[in-house]
Order: sequence, then structure tokens, then C-alpha cells
Amino acid sequence: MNFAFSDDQLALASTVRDVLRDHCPPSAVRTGRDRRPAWAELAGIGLFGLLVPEEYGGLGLGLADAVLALEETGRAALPGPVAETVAAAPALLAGEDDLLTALAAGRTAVSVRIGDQVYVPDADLADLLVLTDGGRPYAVPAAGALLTLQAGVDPVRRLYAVAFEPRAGRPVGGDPLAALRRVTVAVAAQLVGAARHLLATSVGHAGTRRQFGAPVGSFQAVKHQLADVAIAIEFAAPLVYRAALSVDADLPTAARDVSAAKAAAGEAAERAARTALQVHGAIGYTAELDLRLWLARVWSLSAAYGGTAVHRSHLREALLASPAPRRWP
Amino acid sequence: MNFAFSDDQLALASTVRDVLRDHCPPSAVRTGRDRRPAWAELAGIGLFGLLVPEEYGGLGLGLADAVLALEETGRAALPGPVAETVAAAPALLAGEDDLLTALAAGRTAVSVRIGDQVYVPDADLADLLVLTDGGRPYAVPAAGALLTLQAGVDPVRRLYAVAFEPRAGRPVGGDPLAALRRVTVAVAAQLVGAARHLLATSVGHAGTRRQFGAPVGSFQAVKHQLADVAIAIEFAAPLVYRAALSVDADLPTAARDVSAAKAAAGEAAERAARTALQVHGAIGYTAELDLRLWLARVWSLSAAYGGTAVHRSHLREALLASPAPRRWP
Amino acid sequence: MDLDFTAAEQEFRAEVREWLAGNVPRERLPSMDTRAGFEAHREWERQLAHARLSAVSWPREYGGRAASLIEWLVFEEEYWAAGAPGRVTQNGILLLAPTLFSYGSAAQRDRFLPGMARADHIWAQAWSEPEAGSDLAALTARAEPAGGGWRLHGHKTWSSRASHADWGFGLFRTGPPGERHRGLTYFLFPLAEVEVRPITQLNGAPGFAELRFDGVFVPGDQVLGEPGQGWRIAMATASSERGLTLRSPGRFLATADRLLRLARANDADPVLADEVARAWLDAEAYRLHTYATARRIAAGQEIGSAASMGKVFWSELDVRMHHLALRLLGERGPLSAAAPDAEDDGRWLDGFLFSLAGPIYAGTNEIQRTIIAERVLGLPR
Amino acid sequence: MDLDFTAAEQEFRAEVREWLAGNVPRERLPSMDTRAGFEAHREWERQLAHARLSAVSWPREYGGRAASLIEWLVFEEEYWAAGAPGRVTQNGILLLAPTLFSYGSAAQRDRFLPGMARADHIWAQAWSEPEAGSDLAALTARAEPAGGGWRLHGHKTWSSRASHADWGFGLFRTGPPGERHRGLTYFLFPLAEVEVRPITQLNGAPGFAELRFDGVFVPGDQVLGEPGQGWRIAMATASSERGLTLRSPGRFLATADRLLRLARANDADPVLADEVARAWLDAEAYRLHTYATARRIAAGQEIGSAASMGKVFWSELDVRMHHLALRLLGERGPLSAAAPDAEDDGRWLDGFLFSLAGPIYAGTNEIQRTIIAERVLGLPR
Repeated sequence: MNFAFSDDQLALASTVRDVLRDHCPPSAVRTGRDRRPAWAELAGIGLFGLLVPEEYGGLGLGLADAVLALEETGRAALPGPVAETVAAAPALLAGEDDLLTALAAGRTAVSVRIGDQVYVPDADLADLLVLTDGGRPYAVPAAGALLTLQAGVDPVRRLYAVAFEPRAGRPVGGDPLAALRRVTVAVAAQLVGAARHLLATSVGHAGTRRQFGAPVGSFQAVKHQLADVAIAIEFAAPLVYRAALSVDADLPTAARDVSAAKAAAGEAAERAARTALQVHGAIGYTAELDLRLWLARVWSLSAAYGGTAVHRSHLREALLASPAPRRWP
Repeated sequence: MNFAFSDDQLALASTVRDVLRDHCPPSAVRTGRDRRPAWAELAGIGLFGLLVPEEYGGLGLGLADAVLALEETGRAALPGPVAETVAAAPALLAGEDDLLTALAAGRTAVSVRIGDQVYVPDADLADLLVLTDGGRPYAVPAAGALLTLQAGVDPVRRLYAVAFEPRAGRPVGGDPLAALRRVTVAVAAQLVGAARHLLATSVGHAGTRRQFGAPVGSFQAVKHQLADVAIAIEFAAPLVYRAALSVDADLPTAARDVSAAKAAAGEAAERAARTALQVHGAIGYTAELDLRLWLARVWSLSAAYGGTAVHRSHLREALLASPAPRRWP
Repeated sequence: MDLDFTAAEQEFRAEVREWLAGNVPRERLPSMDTRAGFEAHREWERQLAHARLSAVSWPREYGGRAASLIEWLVFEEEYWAAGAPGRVTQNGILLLAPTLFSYGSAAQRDRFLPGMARADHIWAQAWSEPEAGSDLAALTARAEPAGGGWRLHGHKTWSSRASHADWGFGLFRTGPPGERHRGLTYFLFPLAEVEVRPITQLNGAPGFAELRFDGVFVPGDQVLGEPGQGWRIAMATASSERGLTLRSPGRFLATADRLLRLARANDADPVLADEVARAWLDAEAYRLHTYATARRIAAGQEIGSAASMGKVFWSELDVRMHHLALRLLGERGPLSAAAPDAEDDGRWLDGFLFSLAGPIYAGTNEIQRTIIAERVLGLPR
Repeated sequence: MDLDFTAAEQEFRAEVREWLAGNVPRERLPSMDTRAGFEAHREWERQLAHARLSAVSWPREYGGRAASLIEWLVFEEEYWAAGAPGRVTQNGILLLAPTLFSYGSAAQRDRFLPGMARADHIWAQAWSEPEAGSDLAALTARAEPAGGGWRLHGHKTWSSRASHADWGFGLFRTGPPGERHRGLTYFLFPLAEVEVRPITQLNGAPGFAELRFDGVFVPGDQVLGEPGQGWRIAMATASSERGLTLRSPGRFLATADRLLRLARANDADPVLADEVARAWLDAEAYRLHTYATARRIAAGQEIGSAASMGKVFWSELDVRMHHLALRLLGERGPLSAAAPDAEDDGRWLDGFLFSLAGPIYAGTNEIQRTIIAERVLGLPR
């Protein structure tokens, strides 16, 4: 029992954070999505090969090794299909030597449509799409699919309806369920990261913005709202980290742990977003500040791969179906 | 459209309040339940005959005329089966001339077991019990029933399991459903009254109790909690008053309006109780203060005649069953 | 106590309903934050005014029909239930006009009200400044005396509708700086000479604007009330803003009905269905509460700080309803009007973003809760 | 990072589980707030001590088995899952002992710890005073020097277990009055000479007591740490009180499991079932969080004010779980142990009342949230 990240895991996250600080500042999120800022550098440190087996040039690690790094991509609101490329693609492309090799080398940005998902996030930024059709996954080069933008609240993480000719797709042998679980945990980690950014930004604003002769952060009502955000994040994060371990080990509790992670991370992040806006005032969702980019990301990600209501409903059924649900550990 | 109480309705409530201030102070609630404090005086002003037709010596009024007076009985935590005697008995005993005459005269305290209720509140303080058996109501003299105390959190509003010989009971011709709706609204009104008392007591305590060199009520966190209690009461009360009117007019929306009233009043009162305890600190539920009597009453009444969950479930079904639920008014 | 509408009230409701059924545009008008949409909304308001429905509670001489408060509430219920367009005239009719009735001169009323009712002049409010959001007494924009009038200087922000409106109203400092709520004066000014910079919101729409005043001249007869009395007068407006007239229940009833239909259409999970039912009933509670308040106002009672309870209640209900809708829509929740698959032309998302400002403007809900605690409950400052 | 228990941890768990299965009393012991119940609990603690399970994390010389923090958490999980009795020794073992280990002399440890582990001496805490509840620095009870020791005067309240306990610990003012947190001294004293008045709670049980000190003599070797250092020492205790040791996750996991069974047995409405599932998972989150915290402590890191987050989380979870149980029970919810129909001997109601004190004691949750905001997040005071 050692529920703490290893030095290697921490070092990777720290490197990713440094890369993102340098190559994906808020200005890059605001105006640079189409350039996929920081992707080349992240490829350089091997982020996209983390979960790819070593025989294809990857690192053969697990989601638990990547979860903190993914959290950093959420903290930075990194544009592009990161969760899909890092977490879903290796599982979907299992056995496809050429595709895995390119993936591990960081040459392929991948987006996906799996599970009950209808839209493909950032499809326009992907090189390869993996789309399920009748439950079977097909790899489709981005050029071979018809993308229709479904514009939404998040100007950066764009959703697309995608049509493709089955003939243009190549059936791949991976496991859509494993991929869905991994990408859901990855998105939960990004939500935790985005929530941490929103909390830090709100604390910073509250410490300097003055109203009624004092910083707004000196008022108890503001303090307590921000404390509640901190608590929500503090107790959501361990559920996300456990889900990464459960999925890696393919435990019987994995499905439940994934739902618990996504629901808790989504709620913590939505609370962080609401509070950030309340603390900042109406300026918070205008183009005057970059805060809106994180707010939008939270609303977009919390609806992705099953919203809170869907996961809560799975959890209710899973827990009440059994007289004594198994715990792990 | 005149959603304001009439002068007569206000005058009755004010008289009841005066009577209770004189004859049912907290000391009487604490130690005097077995004497049924203030009952004789309330009989004197005709409270128990309000809903009894004039031909039997009653006032022939509606629940809307009594609802504020019932709220006062909740504010005072008046002991005894008041809601049952005022609101349920006239409907259950409809057509029973002798019983209605005695009821209107204030000679009969009545408790009841109707609907899905299992226990009879304050059965030991009642002269007459009206108990449904197979859906039919029977009037049973208190002496003819076997009472088993089901001790609970409220030392004043005591619950009893009641067994009776059907032969010992007299079938009565009233309407258990109408009685159930009336008594549910009556209890909702008492919950509003109890919540108002808890709020006032908490405000008083917060204004005088000092910690960290200032009254605790000067701290924003305490202020905002008490403001939320005030808001909850402010928006629950109109639902209770409307339910009284709906039931009086036997409108198609009556069942829904009753559930809305009970759920909202129960939640407001439970919030008032939780906040009162938090503001008072642990002394709040000890015998050092009388506050505990109101806390206990709230927990007891909020579980009576359907708890919040039951009524919320009715409301959900009623509202989602119809494409455009009718509004009244 | 009764909840039945009088025959006159029912007749009025029937008239309004019939007129709306025949006149509400079938297609959603373009956003009033665009020039074309603004003018389309102005045209709609002119139709309303032609039917004497743009300001029903005003005296007939200014374009109203002297409707009672209850009738105004009935109008609002019918208006929003009919899916009629948002009111581009709202800042004038609901915020400024009550102040003009209370503090304006007869000449000002005659000059400004009829054009406001007819939407010839659409008004924007200009309260906040970058360093004075919730804390209005910290205003620094100033007015300096100049031959027969004043020249305005400074910077206002969060001015809704200002990008396309004709006139503005707001407070400027005429006394020495730093005097907090003393020495403020209430001005009415045409926007033509003011530099207006739109502020883009999350949904891409410029719902607000910044105003820069660089010595704009305002004649003396465009001061509302006496110079130096601006704070007292503005608080009266703010009180009506927070009170009955800012957000009538009709809006929330209509949203609640749409939400219920959405929940049915999406076969909502029981937990979401429960929250939908609760929101629908909260809208009812707000409506009933408002009827009771209207009665108290009609009976000459002050509602005072109790209006703060309503503001907290409706603003948080509005957020909850829209957030629920987004959750019911799942993956389609975040889609905007421009998305082919967007539900109801993206109105749920637009409404969600708009609702989030509710707990902030017109005095944040934190300020309202403190007001409730201190002024309604009497807790120590 | 891994969540698998080591072989040693699993072995320890198996041993504890087996011992508890063979020894936990089948019948619920009488309430420890009665004299008979108190002694029954003392007997049970002696059995525990005999198996070296009463204070597993202590060194062997004092009756423990030098268990790691993780093993202590495992012990707690098994203990509460087995439905074992409440710990009448808790104030001593969990609150005082860590302070004795940090600040006590070797002689004091030798004198007090073994008797505490064996339940020969059961300890009560005496922090609060009538005018100093959350605000401990306002204490006024005082100690005056007297030949080789001190005489205690004044009034303490909210002393749990004091009605029947053997010893007490608390702070008394040895410096001038009104000096706030300066001039306080930490005393250990036998309760025999103290006047104890039980405080009756809502459930009729005297869970707390008032203590009146009328010149009780305490020899100098019953001062813990140096005179005048009481505040610093007490804060260390309060920090351990708020931290890991006050409420181990085991308790909440056991409550969550019971709640889930209750929901199944009562065929819970989906809305209640949803809240039950959420509470069950919150207990899991608290457990995982605690494992991570234990690891940080074992690695020599300070947890500091972060403990406040745990206190808010578990105390509000505990209220929520018990309130849910009462709602699931419907009309039977408010029944107490004395009612023939009470579920589970009235434990849900007792637990509910007990849980309501959680957000109040050991620093109210309002105070904790302020600590989190100021010390964890760094917001201005």
C-alpha cells in the first residue's frame, strides 16, 4: 500500500508542466489551437508513446503513469485530442504495428468516437480517426472522413459529426471498451487539472481585486466558497488516480471506479467553474480574460464520455445491485 | 387575485398566538404535555370547531382560514394531536352528528391513523381515535384501544402503535383521503411555524453569543446560513397557503399542491433545524436549552404523513406524466 | 385570501394571449446583440407599443394602459409563455422609468417616456466601472460644470445593450473624489457622442459594452433629480431592479415548462427528473410569492429589503434550470446556435450563460444575503 | 503508486478480523453514558488490550505493537466493519497519547500510557468553557501555584465521557487573565475530586458533562510540557484531533455499508438510492485520501492545515449518511432504541444526533473553512 506517485511519475508530470508553461501559454490556447501548440515538444518527451508497448517504440507504461501528466494538460487547457491520442489510441490500435509505431513516435494525433459518443472532439486536428461502427472500430485517415462542425461553448475543443465510407476505413483489432475506460479517466484527470487552474486563478483574483475597501478574498463568504472548491478537488483526485490503477489492472471494479472518477471530477470542476465566475464577476466569461477558456473546457469535458448524470446512474445501479459491493483496495 | 390573508384570518392567528404565549410557554412544552397545555383556551376561541359545519356548532370555515393559526401551533410547539383534531377529524367524522357536535365544542381531542401511516401521534392524549382498517375509518374511544409507545426523538409528540377490536370501533362515514390531505397541509403549516421559531431563536443567539471578540452573528458565514433559512421559509410558506386553498376547493391539482407544500415545508424546517444547531453549537441539543424541543418536533413532523422523499416522488410522477401540467392559479 | 383572477384580469389575459398568438414572430429573431437583430427587436417592440402592450402598467398618456401590478404579472406570464422575443427596451422600461416616475420632472417624463414606450429611444444602463463593480459607491467617472450643463469624463463598463442603444443613464461624481456615496449625480445622455467598445462574451456575442466619456456635454435638464442626490435615486432604482420588476415570474415559468418538456422528450433519469420537478415547483413558489408581494405593494406596504430574497431565489433557480437542461442534453448540451444539432436553436446554452450573470449583477448574491441577514433578520453588522 | 496491501498488512488484517469475529459481543453493549455501560465498555477494552489491539500503533513497551499508520487504518476498518463497540478510551488513546509521546516526560509516559492502553484509566478531555467554545484562547479557568503544585479553579464544559471517567486533561490559565493564548498550561488531573454534572442530550443520554474545579490540587509532575506552553501543546493535539486520528475512515466505510443494506432492504426511491451511492463513494474517497495522507506522514511530510479539509469532509458526510438513513426509514426514522419497532436498536437515530456534533466540535466547520482559505489557499485574513 503506497498510494503516492513515484518519482518517475512525478518527474514526467513536472516535465509536461514545464513544456506546457513554455509552449502552451494562455495566448496559445486563445489563438493557436490550429497549430496544436506544444504537441511537437510533448511528442519529443514521449507522451504519446507512454501507453504503447515497447516493441513499437513506446514506453509500455500504464494509465497510472500518465494520469498526472494528463492532469497537467487539463491545467494548461492544451488544445487538441490529447486524451484520445494518449489514452484511447493505444488500446484501439492494439496489434496494428504500423499505426502503433507512428503513434509512439508522436507522428499521429488521433481522435475517436467510441461508446455512446456521437461527436468526435478536435477531429479537424487529428491525423487519424478511430470510429466504431456497429461496435467495431475502424481506423480512418482524417482526409477520408466528412467532418461537420458542431459549434459549441468551447471555441478550442471543437466537436464534429463525422461521416465515413466503411470502405475507406480499416478495421482494427483493439478493444473499444478498454479504450473508453482509459479515455474517460484521462478526461477526468484533465477536469481535475482544469479545476486546479480555476481555483488558483480565483484565489489570485480574490487576493488582489478590491471592493468595499478590502480584497474580495478577505470576505468570509468568498473564502468559504473557495474552500469548498478545494475540498471538492482534494477528494475527487484520489478517485481519479485509483481509477487509473483499476483500469490498468483490469479489476472487476474498474467500470465502477471509472464512473466514480468521472462523476467526482466533473462535479469538482463544475463547482470550480461556477465559483470562479462568481468570484471574478461578469468579466469572468468575457474575452477580456482567458478564464472563459477554462470555463468552456470544463463544460465541454464534463459532458464528454458520459456526463455526471450518466455515471451517477451507473454507480447507483452497480452499488445497489449487490448486497455487499466489493471494495478495492 | 388577492393572495393575502383576510383580517379575520389574521386576527384568528394573532389570538392563537396570544393564547399560546400565555398558556403554552416553553416550560409547558418541556414538562406539561400530559396536561395538554392551552387546549382548553384554544377550545374556548373555537379553534377545534373551525372546520366543523355550522349545524353542529362549528364555524364551517375552510383550511385556508385555519392555516395561519396552525402555523402558530407549530411556532409554539404546542403538545397534543392538534393538526389531527383541527384538520383531519372534521372530514373523517362527516355525518356523525354527535361526534361532530362534541368536536366543535372542543370536548374531543382526536388522533388518527390514515393513509400509509403506521403510528398514531399523541394517541395517549386523544379522547377519540379514528383508525382506518382496510381503507374504512372507524371511530374508537381511546379507552378501547391498546397503545404501545414507540419512543422517539421527540419526547413531546409521542408515537403509538395502536391495536383495536373492530367490534369496539364504530364505522364512520367520512372521507379518509380528504382528511389525509388536510392534516398533511396542517402539519406543513406547523413545520413552517417551527422553522420560524428556530430562525428567530438562532438570530437571537447569534446576536448575543460572542466568540473571537464579536457576536457570532456578525460573521458572514453565519449571516449567510441564516439568510438561506429565511429564503427557504419565505418560499415554502406560499406553497402551504396555496395547498390549503386547493384542498378547500377540491381542485384537480390538490394532491400535487399538498405534496409540494409538505416537501417544501419539511425541507425549510430541516434546514432551519440544522442551521440552528450549527449556530448554537452543541448546547443546542442538550437539556440546557429548549431548542431541542423544536429540533425534535421538526424531525418528527417532517417524517409524518409522508416524508420529503415520498412527496418528491409523487411530484416527479405527477409532473412528468403530463406534457403540460395544469397550473393553479 | 383567494387565488382566483377577477373577471377583468381574465379578460386582460385573454386579450394579451390572443394578440400574442397572432403576432409573435414564428422564427426566433436574430440576436439583439447584432445591429440587425437590435433593429428587428425594435420593430417588434413597436408592434407591441402599437397594441399598447409595451408598458402596460404606465399611464395611458405615456403609452401604457394603467394596468395593475397583477395585470402586469399576467402580461409577463403570457408574454414569455408565448415564446415572444427578449425585451430590448427592458433597461428603460423596467429600470429607468420607475425612477423617472418618482424623481423626474414633468418635462422629463413628457420628453422621455413616450419615446421609450414606442422604442424610438432604447436605453442602456451605465452603472459599473472597472474598479467599482459591486461597490458602486467607489465610482470615479465625473461630471464637470460647463455653461448651462455638464461635461462627462471617465469610464463605465458592463453596460448592457449599449452597443446599439440610443440613450444611456448612470451616475457621475459631481462632488470631490473619494466621497463614496456623497456627491454623485444621475445623468441621462445620448450615446451618439460616447465611445462604445463592445465586450465579447463566451458565446461570441457582445452583450455588454464599455463606455468612454471624453468631455461629452450634457445640458442641465438631463440631470435626474437634484445634483448630488444620485446615490439616493439610484438606490431607489436598484431597489426596483432587485424587486418585482427586474425578473417577473413569467420568464421562469416559461423556462420551467420548456425544461419539463425537455425532460419528457429525453426520458430523463429519475434523479434529473426529480430536480426538474423541483425547479418547476420553485418557479411556482416564486410566482405565488410575487402575487403576495404585489398585493402588499398595492396595499401601500413597503417591501424593502425582502426583495433581496427574491433576487437570490430567482437567480439561483435560473442557473439551476439551465444547467439541468444542459445535463439532460448530454453531449449536445454544450452545442451553440451555430451547430446543426443544437436543441432549440442553442437557446439552452445561451440561457445558461446569461443565467450565470444573475447571481452577479444588481448586487451579487453574497451582498444580497448580507442585506437579508442585517436588514431583514437584524443581525449585527 | 500502488493500492495493494503488503503481505504483512494482509496478515495483520486477517489476524484482526479473526480475533474480532471470535470476540465482538453479539449484543450491543449498554450505552457508555450509563455507569453500567461504561464499565461494560471498559471490560471490552481490557479484552482488546489483552490481545494487544487497544492501541496498535504504540510501542510494545506501552501495550501496543508498533503498527504502521497503514496498519492502524486497517485495524480501524476491521474494527468498525465487525460492528465492535464504541471506544470509551478514545479521548486518551487518540487525543492525549499523541501529545504525551511528543511533549510528555519519560516518567509521565511510563506512568500514564500502560494504564490507558489497559483501560484501567479512562480519560476525559476538558477543553471548552461556557464562554469559550470555538474560541479556546478565551479560556478563563485558572491554576494557582500551591506548595509543589497547583490548585485548579473554574468551569469546563462539553467534556465527553467525564461522567464516569478516571482522569482528565485540559488547559488552565497560569498567566494573567485576558492574555489570550499566552499563559496557558496543560494539566493532567484525576476526576475524583472534581465536581461533575452530566449534560443531558436530546436522546436522554448524558454524553457530555460540566466540570467545576474548586481548588483541586495537582502536583507539579502532572503538568504536561512546560508551564505557559499549553496553547502550543494543545494545538498539536488539536491538529492530531483534526487530522488522521480523530475519525478514521473505517467508521464511515462501515456506516456506508450499513446504509447501502438499508437502502436495498427498503427498496429505496431512485433519488434516495442516488444519494446513498454517492455517500458510499464519498466514504471511499475519504479512505483513499487518508491512505495518501498516511503515506505523506510516513515520508516525514507535514500535513498541516490540509487536515481541515478532511474534517469538513467526514463530518458532513457523516451527517448526510445518517440523515439519509432516517429518510429511508420514513415514519420509523425518528424512533429511538426504546421503541419496539426501532431499526437496528435505534442506532441510526443515535448516530444522527451524534453526527450533528461533528461539524461543531474540534473547531467548527466554519473555522475549518476559514483555515483552508487562509492557510492552504493563502487568501488574505
